[in-house]
Amino acid sequence: MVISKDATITARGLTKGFGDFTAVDHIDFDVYPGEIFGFLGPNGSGKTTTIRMMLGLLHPTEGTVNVLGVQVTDLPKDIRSRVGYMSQRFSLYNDLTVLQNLQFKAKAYGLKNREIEERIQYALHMAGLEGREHVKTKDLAGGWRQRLALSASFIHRPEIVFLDEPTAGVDPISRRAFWDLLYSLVAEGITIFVTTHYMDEAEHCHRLAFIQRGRIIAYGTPEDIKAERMRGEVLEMEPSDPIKAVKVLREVQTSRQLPIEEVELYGSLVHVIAPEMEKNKKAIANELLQADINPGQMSIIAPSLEDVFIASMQEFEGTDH
Amino acid sequence: MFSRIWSISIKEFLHLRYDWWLPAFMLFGGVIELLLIGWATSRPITNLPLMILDHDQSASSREIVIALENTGTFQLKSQVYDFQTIEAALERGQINAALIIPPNFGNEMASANGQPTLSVILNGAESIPATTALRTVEGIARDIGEQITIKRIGMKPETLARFNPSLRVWFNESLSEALYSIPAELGLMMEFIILLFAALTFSREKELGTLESLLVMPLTSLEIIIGKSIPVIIIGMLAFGSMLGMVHFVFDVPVRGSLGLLIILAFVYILVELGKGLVISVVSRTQHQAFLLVMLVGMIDFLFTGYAAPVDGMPQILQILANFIPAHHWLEILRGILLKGAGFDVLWINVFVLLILGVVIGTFSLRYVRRSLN
Amino acid sequence: MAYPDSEEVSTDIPSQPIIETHELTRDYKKTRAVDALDLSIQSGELFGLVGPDGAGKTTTLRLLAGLLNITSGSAQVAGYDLASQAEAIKPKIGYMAQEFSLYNELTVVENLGFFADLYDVPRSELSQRMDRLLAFAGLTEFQNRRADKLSGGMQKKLALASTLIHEPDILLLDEPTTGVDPVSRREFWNILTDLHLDGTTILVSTPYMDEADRCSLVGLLYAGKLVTCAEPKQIRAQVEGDLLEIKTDDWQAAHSLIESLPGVLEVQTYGESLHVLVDSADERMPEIQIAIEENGLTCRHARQAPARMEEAFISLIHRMEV
Amino acid sequence: MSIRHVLAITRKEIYHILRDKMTLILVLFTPLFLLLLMAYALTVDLKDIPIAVLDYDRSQTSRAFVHQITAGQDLELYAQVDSMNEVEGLLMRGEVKAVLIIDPAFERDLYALRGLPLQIIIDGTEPESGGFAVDHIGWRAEEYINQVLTDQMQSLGIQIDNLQPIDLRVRAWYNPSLKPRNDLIPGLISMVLGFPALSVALTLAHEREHGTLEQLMATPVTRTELLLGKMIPYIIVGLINVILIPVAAILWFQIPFNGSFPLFFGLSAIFLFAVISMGVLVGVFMPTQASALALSFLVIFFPGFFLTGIFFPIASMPEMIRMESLFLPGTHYAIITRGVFLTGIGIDILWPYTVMLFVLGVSFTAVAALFFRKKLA
Repeated sequence: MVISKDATITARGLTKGFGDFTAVDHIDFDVYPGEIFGFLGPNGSGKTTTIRMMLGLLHPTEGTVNVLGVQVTDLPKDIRSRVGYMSQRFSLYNDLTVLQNLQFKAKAYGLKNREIEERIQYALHMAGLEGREHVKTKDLAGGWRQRLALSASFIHRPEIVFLDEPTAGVDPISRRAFWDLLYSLVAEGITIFVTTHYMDEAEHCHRLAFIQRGRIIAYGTPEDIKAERMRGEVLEMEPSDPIKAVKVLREVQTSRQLPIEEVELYGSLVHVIAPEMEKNKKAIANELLQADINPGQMSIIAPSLEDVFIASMQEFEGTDH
Repeated sequence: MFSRIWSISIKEFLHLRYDWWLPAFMLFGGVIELLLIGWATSRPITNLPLMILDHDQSASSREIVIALENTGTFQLKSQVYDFQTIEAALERGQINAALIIPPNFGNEMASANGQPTLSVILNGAESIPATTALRTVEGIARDIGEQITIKRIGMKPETLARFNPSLRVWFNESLSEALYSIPAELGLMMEFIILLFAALTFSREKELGTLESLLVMPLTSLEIIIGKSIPVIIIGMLAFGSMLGMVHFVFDVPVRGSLGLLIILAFVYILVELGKGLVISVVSRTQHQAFLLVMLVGMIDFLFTGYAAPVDGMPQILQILANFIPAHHWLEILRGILLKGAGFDVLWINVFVLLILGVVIGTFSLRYVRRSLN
Repeated sequence: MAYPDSEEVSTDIPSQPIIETHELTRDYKKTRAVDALDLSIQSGELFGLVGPDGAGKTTTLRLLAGLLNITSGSAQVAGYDLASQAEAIKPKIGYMAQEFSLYNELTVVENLGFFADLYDVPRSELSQRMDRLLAFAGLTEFQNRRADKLSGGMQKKLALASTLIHEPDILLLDEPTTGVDPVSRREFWNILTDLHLDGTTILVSTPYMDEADRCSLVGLLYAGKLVTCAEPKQIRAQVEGDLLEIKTDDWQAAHSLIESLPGVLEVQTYGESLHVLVDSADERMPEIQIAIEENGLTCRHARQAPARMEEAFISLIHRMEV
Repeated sequence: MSIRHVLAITRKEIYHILRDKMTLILVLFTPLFLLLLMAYALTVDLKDIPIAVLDYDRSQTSRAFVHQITAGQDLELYAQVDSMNEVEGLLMRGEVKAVLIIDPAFERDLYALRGLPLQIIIDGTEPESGGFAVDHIGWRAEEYINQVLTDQMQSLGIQIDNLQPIDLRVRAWYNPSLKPRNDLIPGLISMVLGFPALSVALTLAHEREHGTLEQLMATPVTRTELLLGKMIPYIIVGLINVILIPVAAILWFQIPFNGSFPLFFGLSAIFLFAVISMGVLVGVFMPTQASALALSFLVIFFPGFFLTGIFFPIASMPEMIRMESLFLPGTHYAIITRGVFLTGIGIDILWPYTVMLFVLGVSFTAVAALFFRKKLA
């Protein structure tokens, strides 16, 4: 079993079973320094279980995973001080203030006194909470609590950080600010292993893995995955009645009048995936006109990761089981 | 290493500051509670309601009534004329005892070899006051009996007195209930406080989901355990100190032995109870379970402190079991030092057993806590 | 359940609004969470409440659900006065808290049954209504599974179903789809759209801008104040200039380059592409493509794209902060 | 007030208990388990109490006297010592509970009818064992004097059968042998049944800590319905124990049961209502489970154990505390349990205590409902 020497994380045949249910089913992947590695999948597909195994919180039933060159059965102390973790469930102390939470984390990770002050300021700035350090965490709005937990996981200058849905519930502006920051950190050589449901964020990842029911179904850079999984092209349009348009085109899809692979609503826009879009474009437009829906501006665009994600999820016998 | 441990302790203190009800209750509440209970229960049993049916109405029968009144044990109910009143009062639990003086009691007392009889009916529904009432009436009967003997056989009173063995009580001269029951109540309070705080350490974090991020930190479980234990130890010592001070000044429970030794042994005892509390907090999944276990363990230990009944009176198996209960040995030490002024030379067995129990519980709890934390 | 036709939605003269607030204010520990909010929502509206974190979305919903005392101002919900008749309002609304936690040890059916009892759903209709809801939320197969054994998406759908069991006139949902994967989110919103078309009034706060796009009316909250309140199309129209979508091989370098070009109003990153707001698309697009080539970057794709809610939200907020 | 709401909450609460093995066992069986343990631990039949003897006389009579005293199984001769510091050591280490010191002139004075020069030292820190030893030595001494002196007394023409001429006839109603266990156990039932009150206080704080309370507040359920819904499961748990405990007490420990069981069951239900509403009152005010436990520990559990007259008669308590114990449901219930178990009295006598319990329960619940705001802040 070859462990790539310079990879920060190497998983080989990693498996975790709970009774008769296999949460993670023989997955292999590598994560390299200075890389944002995305781990995407529907709820309950084994994302959090995988992260817990990499942190030594759960012992794999089969296979191995190495973090920072150490086989993870029980992460030794010195390795843990080089690892940051933000769990899906809010795990700071609600009854403590922002500052107290950060001070505790800084000290617990063994930072020296002069470093602590500097890193706390850094974390406050990163979370945008300067001036509100003395507010109790439970009084912060959902998005702010998320940003505090985020900055807290970076406070001890970790070499590798595991982020489990870091920006869930965070408003678009702060999400973007956060990813800009992740990029500057990665530039300094930090490795980031992140799970997210925001597919636009997934585009920022250097490499990705799609996991479905415990198995990796796609692995590589966003471009590779799009090229490999996406056969058709994406037609984007802004119909007068988007909801009805989706219904109409789905009926067309099921009745196989046109080789439509996927119809999905994107806010007020509709994405249709089909092969040779140039040829089928007009036919799709006519279908809508017949149902007196004006297709509006139509343009053929490169598939976004969200299109790819949804297509591959549907492909693997539907959603959520 | 130490700074990391201390950071956890500070966090635990902060939690206490925000949930200030908890430390406030446990420390101040604890001391006040002990004061209240000590004040209520560690006093001689007095003014038990008593009814007297005096058929004789003679000088000697009145003499007995006055004697009973002077003991202070009884609070005489109004004059009673028939047995039915007594019967009804007993049924309603309004009286603890009733004395019936037969009609010719006076003459029997006077005649040379008369056989004066008295009959006492006790309310067995409350055995403790009933036994006390019985003892008091027996005392009065014996005193009056002695006067008769003196008259009848012309024996000088002082020689008769010399037929009763003279009694001396060591370590608790006035046989005050306070010196006996308060140490046990103090021990109980202390144990509950420590067990509660120790049980809280991990069960709360487990339930609120913050334990996971703690385990990921570069802390060995030993560091986490010590970090979380320091506040509990401090609170335990504070509780012990304040309660000891209170009982000493309010109930003047003496400290006849060496205070320093007592404090050191209190520290050892706290560590032992802390070990038990840690195991409870890790075994239980929710705080609800942890607290029910605290109550259970606390009550079991309390039975072996000899408060409700002396351990020697218990069935054999329980007496053997008592040796495995730290609280039992702690009470022996506490009473030994406070009341007997016992030193290490006397108490070394208890200390030795306490240390062994401490080591056993300590290693078990450490290993168990560490195993279940990872 | 057949999808009703969209024409039926009545657009007749606006009757008495089902939710109306006058200078609704709520203070919370030295900060003014909701500041003199004037809101008017017609019956059957799918009203999206958006805004940066801490703008007062949760507080507004809690106020309308009668969970918080009003500091000042007034509000009418379903014809009742919020301050004095909060309890009378409750049977009319279905409220889903941000951290809506089901009872883990109860199964799906038991959770639904519990809320059905609390909302006095008549027993005769209960089983029929429950089956419809389970099918509606795609949970029929899992009805006897414990709540803590469901995946995140399914838990949210069960939570929604629990608020629908008494067929309330009004739904107050606080970030119902946070932490749910894109596929389940779409299913969730298909359910909301059907309810909306059925005439249920829905007030939902969301951090996902694509969800705001699916609302009939969107209100933008900023620091407790209602900044704008209009249909998604009108809000998107508020974005000045045209939107260009540009893909390059190094979006960070391209980002700082394009920002400095003339006629560029705003540059936002979206995935690996850049969304550039310019005064006029025809004039600026070629200029930008040339600038990219000249600076050694390759422009893989450039087109004029329809402005989406996300861009509108970001530029509106930037305007507030500048 | 809709029964359906109350039952919905009750059903949820029961699932919470049933579906978690450990909680179920702890909530359901702790009262019974504790009672069994206490019943054994409180069987006070002292025997073989170790005593030491210091015999200065060393006469034939004194040796016989010591032999007679330690003959039965009440007292056990632990050590024969010959100096006071040995005595001190034994007492200090608690190896003996009493020391008998025989005066050098023991034999001489006895036969010269000048007295029985004896001295007893007891360990004041264990008055019960000490007192037990004193009584037994006293009785043995009396028997010994009668044996030795009876014929000598005759010769002096003194008609004396014993030194205690007064014949004290003692009868203990309802508990003939005055065994403490017979009345302690019924008394302890009131303390042990206080446990469910603790759980109620915790479950309210649990809902608050886990955010499920916000969800309930948004429903039309009223405060009283929520509180009652929470109380009922634990009253049921209590009632299960109300059935199990007497069965154990009667069958296992042969505690006399002279009253009527249905009456006992009914009155116990009212008591549970009162003590559990106390738990609710605590649960309403306390923000977290830990503080809820702390307060219920101080207000319900501890007073329930010490101040309700189980171990210590209320009549002997100071006035202020006697007032306070009136507010404790345990006080009234202890009287009821003892009344029903031992005295076998009926409702005609017990009705004042029942009314008191009901009043306490209603007022506690009312205050709890009043202060349980259906608002988050």
